[in-house]
Amino acid sequence: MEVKVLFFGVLAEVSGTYFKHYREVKLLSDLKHRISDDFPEIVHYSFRISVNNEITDNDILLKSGDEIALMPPFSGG
Amino acid sequence: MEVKVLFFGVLAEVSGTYFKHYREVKLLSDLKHRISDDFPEIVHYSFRISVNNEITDNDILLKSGDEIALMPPFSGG
Amino acid sequence: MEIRYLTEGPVSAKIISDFVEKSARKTDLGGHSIFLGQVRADETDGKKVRAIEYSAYAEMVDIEAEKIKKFILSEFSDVNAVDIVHSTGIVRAGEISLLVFVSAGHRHQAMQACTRAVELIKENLPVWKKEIFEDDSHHWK
Amino acid sequence: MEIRYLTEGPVSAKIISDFVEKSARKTDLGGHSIFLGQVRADETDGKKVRAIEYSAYAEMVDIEAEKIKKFILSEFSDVNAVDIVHSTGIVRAGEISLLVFVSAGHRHQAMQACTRAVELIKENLPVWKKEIFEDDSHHWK
Repeated sequence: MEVKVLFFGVLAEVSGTYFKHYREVKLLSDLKHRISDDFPEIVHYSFRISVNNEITDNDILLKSGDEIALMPPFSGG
Repeated sequence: MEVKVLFFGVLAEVSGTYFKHYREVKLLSDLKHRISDDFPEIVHYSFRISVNNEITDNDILLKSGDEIALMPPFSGG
Repeated sequence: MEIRYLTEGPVSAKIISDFVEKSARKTDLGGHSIFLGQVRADETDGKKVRAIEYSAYAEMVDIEAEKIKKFILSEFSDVNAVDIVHSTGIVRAGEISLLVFVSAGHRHQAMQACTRAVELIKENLPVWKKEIFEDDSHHWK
Repeated sequence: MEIRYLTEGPVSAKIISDFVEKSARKTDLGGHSIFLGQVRADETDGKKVRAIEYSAYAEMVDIEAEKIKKFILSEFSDVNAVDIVHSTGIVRAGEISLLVFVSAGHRHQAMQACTRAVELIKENLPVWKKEIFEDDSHHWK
């Protein structure tokens, strides 16, 4: 199984990428750990997480094809 | 001395004219009487009066060249 | 663009876009709030409005619109520009009869000031409307 | 006109006037309230913003903008239409980056609903701005 992680706003700059695929990851909490292992600087930024376009604070069981986005505070307008 | 009276909105229709000159009239109250003598129907309508673009409720001493407007409630927009 | 406050006939798309383009050159502005009043085909006693004929005390409109402008600019410190255009004469249903265009540094004051300006226009501009129905009869509002 | 919610570059005068012309055909509408957000040449530490680069989570923008539209239409019974256009990519100082266009039977709801829609857009649209200064350095907002 594989999920896709998107980096937005300043996080794309900090991580140096717009997206990255992760394989064999069960829970959202596991995924978060793997992301911060790969990109340790992002912990200094505040952001929310969406799974398939829904913002969530809960730990979630991930399934193949899920799209997870790391979103700093919105600043549109 | 002569003043000019303007009729606006429905009052132009009721009086049948957009304006009328009046001569030798001292006070605004005298003018009002002369107007309602000439156009008795206008008493059935509510309106405010301006003298030289200033709305007034007071009796005023008129002078030559004054412009008096009879204005029904505004309905612009 | 030499319209002050009154324009003969509807407020055209051209007038509106001229205001948009004019404002869009100022780099200290963050928001524009625009209100467009449009003639509705209201029904009264089964008769439909096909147009409104506006009449105005033009000289006093200029004086009052100027007062509204000054009031808004003094009341809302962030507001940089207030423009007002009102129709006289015939405006058909579906056409625009009023444009209020308020520009400010930030969005809040732009929107608040625009709302306030529209209220003041309704209360204070010496303009009258005559509804003209499809059968050519009319009704003063 | 096939813009949904995002447009590449500034919201052009053409886009704005297309919306005006489109709305001006409906004879049951009495008022349109329009908000235009514009890029300001703000100064930070003596450096002036020359442009903003907007990035967006396009798929989620569509979902969230659709929610805002539905919310406004259900909350304001007199509102007939809500249109939203936000820029992505580069928008220079003095150019428009956001259009909100609300049409209603009467002015009050048009203006209230437009204000509300702008707030909801600011809170809920997944869009990010990067200020680009005259010396090409940048700052994330």
